[in-house]
Amino acid sequence: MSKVLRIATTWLDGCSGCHMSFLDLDERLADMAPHIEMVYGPLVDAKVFPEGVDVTLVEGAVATDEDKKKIRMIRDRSYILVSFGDCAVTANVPGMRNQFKVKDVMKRGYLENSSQNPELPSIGVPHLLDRARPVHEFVSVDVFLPGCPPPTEAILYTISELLAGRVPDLKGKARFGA
Amino acid sequence: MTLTIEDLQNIAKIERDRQEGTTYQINVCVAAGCLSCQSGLVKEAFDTEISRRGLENWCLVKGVGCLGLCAAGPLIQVQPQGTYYQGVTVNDVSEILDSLGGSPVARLECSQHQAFFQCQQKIVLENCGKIDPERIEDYIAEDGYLGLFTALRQMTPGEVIEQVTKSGLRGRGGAGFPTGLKWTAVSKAVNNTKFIVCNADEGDPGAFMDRSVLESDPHRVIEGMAIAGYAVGASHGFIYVRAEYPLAVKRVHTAIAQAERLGVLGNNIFNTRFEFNIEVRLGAGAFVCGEETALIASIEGRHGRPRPRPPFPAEFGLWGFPTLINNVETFANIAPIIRRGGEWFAGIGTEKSKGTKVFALAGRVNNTGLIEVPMGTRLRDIVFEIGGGIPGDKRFKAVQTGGPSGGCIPEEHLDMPVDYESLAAVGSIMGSGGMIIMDETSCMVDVAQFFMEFCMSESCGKCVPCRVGTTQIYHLLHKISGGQGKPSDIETLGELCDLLKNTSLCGLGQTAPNPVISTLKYFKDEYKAHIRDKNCPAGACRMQAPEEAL
Amino acid sequence: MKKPLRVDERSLRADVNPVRLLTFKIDDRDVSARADETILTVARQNGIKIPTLCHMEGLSEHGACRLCIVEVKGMSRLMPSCVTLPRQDMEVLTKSDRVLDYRRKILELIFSERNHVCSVCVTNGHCDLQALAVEMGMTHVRYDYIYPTHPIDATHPRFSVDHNRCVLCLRCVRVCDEIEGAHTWDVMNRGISSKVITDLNQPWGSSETCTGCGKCVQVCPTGALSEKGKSVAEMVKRRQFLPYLQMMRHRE
Amino acid sequence: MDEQMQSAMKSTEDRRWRLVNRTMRLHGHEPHALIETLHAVQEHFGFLDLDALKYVSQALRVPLSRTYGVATFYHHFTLKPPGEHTCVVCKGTACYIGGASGILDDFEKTVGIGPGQTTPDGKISLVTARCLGSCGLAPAVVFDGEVCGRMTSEAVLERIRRWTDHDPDD
Amino acid sequence: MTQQIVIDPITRIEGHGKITIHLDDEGRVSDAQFHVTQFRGFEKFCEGRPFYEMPSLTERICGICPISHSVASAKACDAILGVRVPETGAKLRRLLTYGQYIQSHALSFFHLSAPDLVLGMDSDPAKRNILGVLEADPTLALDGIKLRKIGQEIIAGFTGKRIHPAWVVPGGVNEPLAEDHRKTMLASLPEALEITLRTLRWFKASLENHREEIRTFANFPTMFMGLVNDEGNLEHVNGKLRFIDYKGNIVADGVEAADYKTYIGESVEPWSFLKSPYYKPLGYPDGIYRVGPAARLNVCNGCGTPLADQEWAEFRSLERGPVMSSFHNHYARLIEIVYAIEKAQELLNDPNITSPHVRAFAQPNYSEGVGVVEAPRGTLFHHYKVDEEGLMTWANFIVATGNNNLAMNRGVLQVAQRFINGNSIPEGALNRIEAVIRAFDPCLSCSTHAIKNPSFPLLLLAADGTVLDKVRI
Repeated sequence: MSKVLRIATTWLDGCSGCHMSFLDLDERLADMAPHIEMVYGPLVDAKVFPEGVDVTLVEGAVATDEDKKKIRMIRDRSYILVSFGDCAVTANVPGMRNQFKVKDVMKRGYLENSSQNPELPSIGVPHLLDRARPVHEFVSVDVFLPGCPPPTEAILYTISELLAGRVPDLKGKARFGA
Repeated sequence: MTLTIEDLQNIAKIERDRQEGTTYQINVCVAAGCLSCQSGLVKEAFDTEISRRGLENWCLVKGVGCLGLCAAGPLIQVQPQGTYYQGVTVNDVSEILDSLGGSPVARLECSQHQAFFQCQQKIVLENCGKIDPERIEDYIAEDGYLGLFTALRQMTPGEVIEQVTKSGLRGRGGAGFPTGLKWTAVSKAVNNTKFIVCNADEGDPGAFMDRSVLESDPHRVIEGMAIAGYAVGASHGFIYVRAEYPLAVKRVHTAIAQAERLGVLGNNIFNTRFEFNIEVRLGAGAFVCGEETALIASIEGRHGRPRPRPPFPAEFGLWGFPTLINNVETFANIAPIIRRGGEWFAGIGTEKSKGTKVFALAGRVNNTGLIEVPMGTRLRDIVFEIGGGIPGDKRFKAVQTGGPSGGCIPEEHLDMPVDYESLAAVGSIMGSGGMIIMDETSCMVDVAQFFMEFCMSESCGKCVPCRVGTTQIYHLLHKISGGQGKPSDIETLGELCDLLKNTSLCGLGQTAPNPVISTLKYFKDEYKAHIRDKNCPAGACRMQAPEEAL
Repeated sequence: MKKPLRVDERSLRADVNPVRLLTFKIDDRDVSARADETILTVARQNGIKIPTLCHMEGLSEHGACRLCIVEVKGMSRLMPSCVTLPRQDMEVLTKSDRVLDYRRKILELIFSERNHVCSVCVTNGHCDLQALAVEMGMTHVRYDYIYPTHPIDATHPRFSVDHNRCVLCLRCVRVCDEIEGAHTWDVMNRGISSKVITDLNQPWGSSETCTGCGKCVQVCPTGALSEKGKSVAEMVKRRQFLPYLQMMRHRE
Repeated sequence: MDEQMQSAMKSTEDRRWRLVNRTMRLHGHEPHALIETLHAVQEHFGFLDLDALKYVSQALRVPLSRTYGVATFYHHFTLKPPGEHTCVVCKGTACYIGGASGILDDFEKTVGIGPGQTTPDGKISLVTARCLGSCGLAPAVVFDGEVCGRMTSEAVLERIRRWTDHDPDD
Repeated sequence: MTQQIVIDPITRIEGHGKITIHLDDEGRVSDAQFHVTQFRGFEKFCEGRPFYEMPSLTERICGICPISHSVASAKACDAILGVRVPETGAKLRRLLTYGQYIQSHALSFFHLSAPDLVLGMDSDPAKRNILGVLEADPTLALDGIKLRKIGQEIIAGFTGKRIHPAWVVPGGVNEPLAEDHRKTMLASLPEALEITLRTLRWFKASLENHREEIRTFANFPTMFMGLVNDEGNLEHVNGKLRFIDYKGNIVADGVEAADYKTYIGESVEPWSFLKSPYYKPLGYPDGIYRVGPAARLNVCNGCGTPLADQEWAEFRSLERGPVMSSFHNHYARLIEIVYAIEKAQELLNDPNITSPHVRAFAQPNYSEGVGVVEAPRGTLFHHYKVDEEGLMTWANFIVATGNNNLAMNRGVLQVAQRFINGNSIPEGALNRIEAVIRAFDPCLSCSTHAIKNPSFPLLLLAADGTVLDKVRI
């Protein structure tokens, strides 16, 4: 553990549960603090995804054109990209809309289930892709950390391995759905 | 009633006399290809015109099986000169009759005549275009059922198998398994009940050899099956034929009825204790039923889903009984082998591939149709001599053999001999004999996609690699041909193909990737052009808008 | 034509002599077997793990999931151990890189075929498929998900079938035919459109042949067949009845 | 439907059922006659309806689900009544190379139905065939049983137009 | 010419959102919009699923308050079954909910807002996060981590899983509470209480430093909504809806969940995936109301536990009527943690809590059901319709954050008008604009029509889109 690991986390189409599982490191988070620098993420105030990030954990599926742009940018700026949780790895629950047409999904939300101004949001909001898809269908991914959410222990293992300069092998350490 | 050799010879003599009694004979092709070009009407017109002119004793009109050159239908052949006329219509009838005895009608004469008809050597198709498929007498006149007689009366079952083994004949259905070995296995199986199955479920898109044989010379297949029945100890046979071939089905039914009437099927055939019956079973549109175990399931009235082998049908086949399954063309070779001896047959072809092979020539070639050449004929000769080359000044690109299980062979291999081993060496297979010629306007990615779509929808769905793998490969090809592919897709394609080949349950899945593997091998640049440049070099694929490169 | 015998498919291997004993090698270990025992059986007898999905002790072999493939020295193609009988001196490898790699790819294909959302599945935590992914170290699916549209049939008063989670192992079809004797289940269509059905592809609840015994539900490896009213992760399958029924039927 | 009534009707009332029954009798009402029987039903009725499947199942002692499975496994069988006219486009290799997919595309664009579908008015069904074996005549199309070779989109659509235009008087 | 400022993403909130601020010719703030930019479509894709899967499925709406979703969902399912949840089952759902309140409020207060409160609104943005707090005030930061852990452990104590447990089911819960878990939980609560009371003291003492924020963080009159129990006291799991006006008068009370549509309408604004609910009798947008911690303390007659009641009384004495500034959500949050701990203690000491009767079984008996709970961020509605077989045919969700959408938009405007002036933007002003959102603690992932959090620069844009100023943080 010679150098400080520059870590970013982000989420696309997810529920933040994976991030919560990360926070479930509890006090171990404080122990880890001297060895890591959180350069970007929902818990810190950086507005720009920095260049040269050592490790980025991505939660959530790619569901919109903005997600797509973002994940490509993140891939370019990250040395190791971790698909963090089932939504990123398999599209999971966000992918459940894939059996329906985007149009019908939007219609239910904004036309059928509203009593005032039924219209489809269109200003300043991203464009939904036909299907919510796993991250690795868009960019190459180095580490897959499945789970809904991934168990805290698996997260700890992943980060410890990365701190030790190894690419973690999660085979058998995490499973879909749990 | 039992038939004797004298009866047989008598029938043959009467028939030969009938045919030789007339000065001229006009053979009109009434196989499916020409029939769809109204050859039936042409034959009627000849009949009408001849009876109007009262020439019945001078000129005989005969509906015959396939003359081979389907592209030029309706075809007729005038004997004894052997003149071929192409594209004959009802209006040409009088003119042709007028020309008899004089010089041929030049404008109708087959221009492809020379090479197409003369470069071939016919065993399986020897009677095609010669005999009336709906008359057993015609067949007998051409030494029909002589093979069966020889086998039953002059040979032991073991000797029959020995001849077949000696001939070096290999299964014509695709894989090329030595026929003699298969027969031996079934004959050795200990069981009082055994079955013979003729696989006429010709499912390869682009192949119509079996259909032509059944339409043009059905008795040859029946005879082959009966000989096989004698050799292995089976008394019941099934012909499993595609329902999509109604004419073939009809002619097979007719032939079976005639054979039964004459006593070459039934009990005590040729005064022996051998009995043999044949039933026709209709396929219902499932390519996978070409696979032996699936075919068996289908005859048993179930889904045509293959089961793991071993046990092989030779030990555990139809209803659990030892079963011999051969392809139409394989059975069609049997009678000549028995009549003329295995050594004669072994003298034709190459060291490991004996005899001849029938091919259905189609695609971008001038002479599409049915041909039969000795094993080992150069591919280039087939395409450019017999096939007459590529129409319209286009450049040859590839030839696809073996249907959906086969591969695409590029120009660099055109000089190879056509036999089982050589084809396998370049990544294709002999298959049942479909041969599709492609020119520069054919896109190889598109062709691979076409075959994969076929395999995907023909997959029975039993094993995972085939069911899902073909679908995934198809989706990848679809993406690539639509300009939506990514560079890593080529690698993924290769991996999936390898997976299917090595882990699928049956031959369909194991060979389904062949068109992709061979096009990837020889035409990788075309794939790359689709992916990198979003461009189809052959101009065949429609590129989608480049918005969503998923 | 002679009336064909009714053939029990389970006795397929009438062509081998069950009394004969032979020896061969699995993963470099010498093992002995009866000639009619499959490689899978022998491997398990010797404590060698081979993953399976369509295989189910007490039902006929289907040989379709291909997860139990093994490498046999001298053969290029891989063999499904559940239906392959050993031969004298055969050398079988159950864990070669090649075998493991193919198995994982096959498992990925299974995951890509339907809509397996483990996190919200009734069998989450008790699912054969999910467990296989862990066992085989499959952390993601490289192939594009197909996302077919499949409905749920909840017309049966006690059970429901969710085709989104079906892997077409046909355990339900086999248990219903071979053990219950009802043959309510079968498969319609073919290839990727294959789907398990009850009777004439009619709602399960309207099936005339279903006895409601629930054996199909219990043998189903995933959440495709489940008991109604079970919430996420609550469906635990009970399969002890199968060897028991087998035993009771074969007692003399 | 009451079973006895059903079988009574099927054995006597309709000549077509008598032909189907004959097929079954010919095979001794053995389960293995299923496919042959389904062929007979489809030949005489044009398609397989659920009542027929049920009847055949009972007569041959085949489980209902297997009958349905077999009927849907084989592409030759259809469970929907066909249109008045049927157009079969061959999608064999030779026909594909010869432009069959273009014909299908144009058909779908103009007539509005894809393979396996029937126009809403029940007039025209479009079907694809794997290979008609008429590879020499590629691309081949079958109009109500009549095989036509070397077809183009225009020629096919012209035939279809004749069906739609003429039919009110037929 | 008008100009626009876009803050994208809003950081330290739970989800994806951005803010657009419109400036007029003089550089004064004329309008502001709060965009929620994530959408997952739960309302549609639940269709066809068996309703008994819904509690665990809808849990995946949010990883922070999954329990609220599973309980709201289970209550809607209870209504479809038409059963009364066994007493212990109901108590266990309640206990689980309090566990979630402890962890979720702790997250909001310590992990997300403490950086502003401890380090200051204008402090160095690079340090303005939980790790920065850890350096500046390790005790407080560790307190937060510990408190959140205790809450999470209560959840895990039931289910073995802290996030997305599959434990709340239609008709109750799926397993009784084990005795050893009861003891462990009980043992952890005194420390939690100690932490909370310590933090509460600190917070009250520091209120002085935030006078400007209190004055401007959505400090305007609106209605408030929240659940109250039969006594009119604070309620999070059961109870009925109460609406009060800005003066504190009750305008509707005892409203059953099933009647929510009579009182609440939902409107769509084209700039956001988050819908804007409103009080129907007053129409849109006049029917603006607020929910959440402060709103709950505003609508109730008291808490019903000794320590929390004491704090409640002090809280309510801040103003004569309802407490208007949404800044005080932070305050209310701490009081609710006290309440949650007290209630949890009470429940855990209940001898009945380990009873095995935790679930009622039934077939679906009704085709429709509504479930409502108070999620940490406010009132949460699940409304389902099912077919005869119990497959979902339709769903509607009103999430806690949605209820506050109108107020958040107006709050943003209020803060922007106070702190932004002219063409240059002080970073601290922008942080305050985000902080007002943080005060609401929107759970944007919650939104079936939800918010996100990507990071891009804050731009001052001309109407034509040209960049006038760029704030790099």
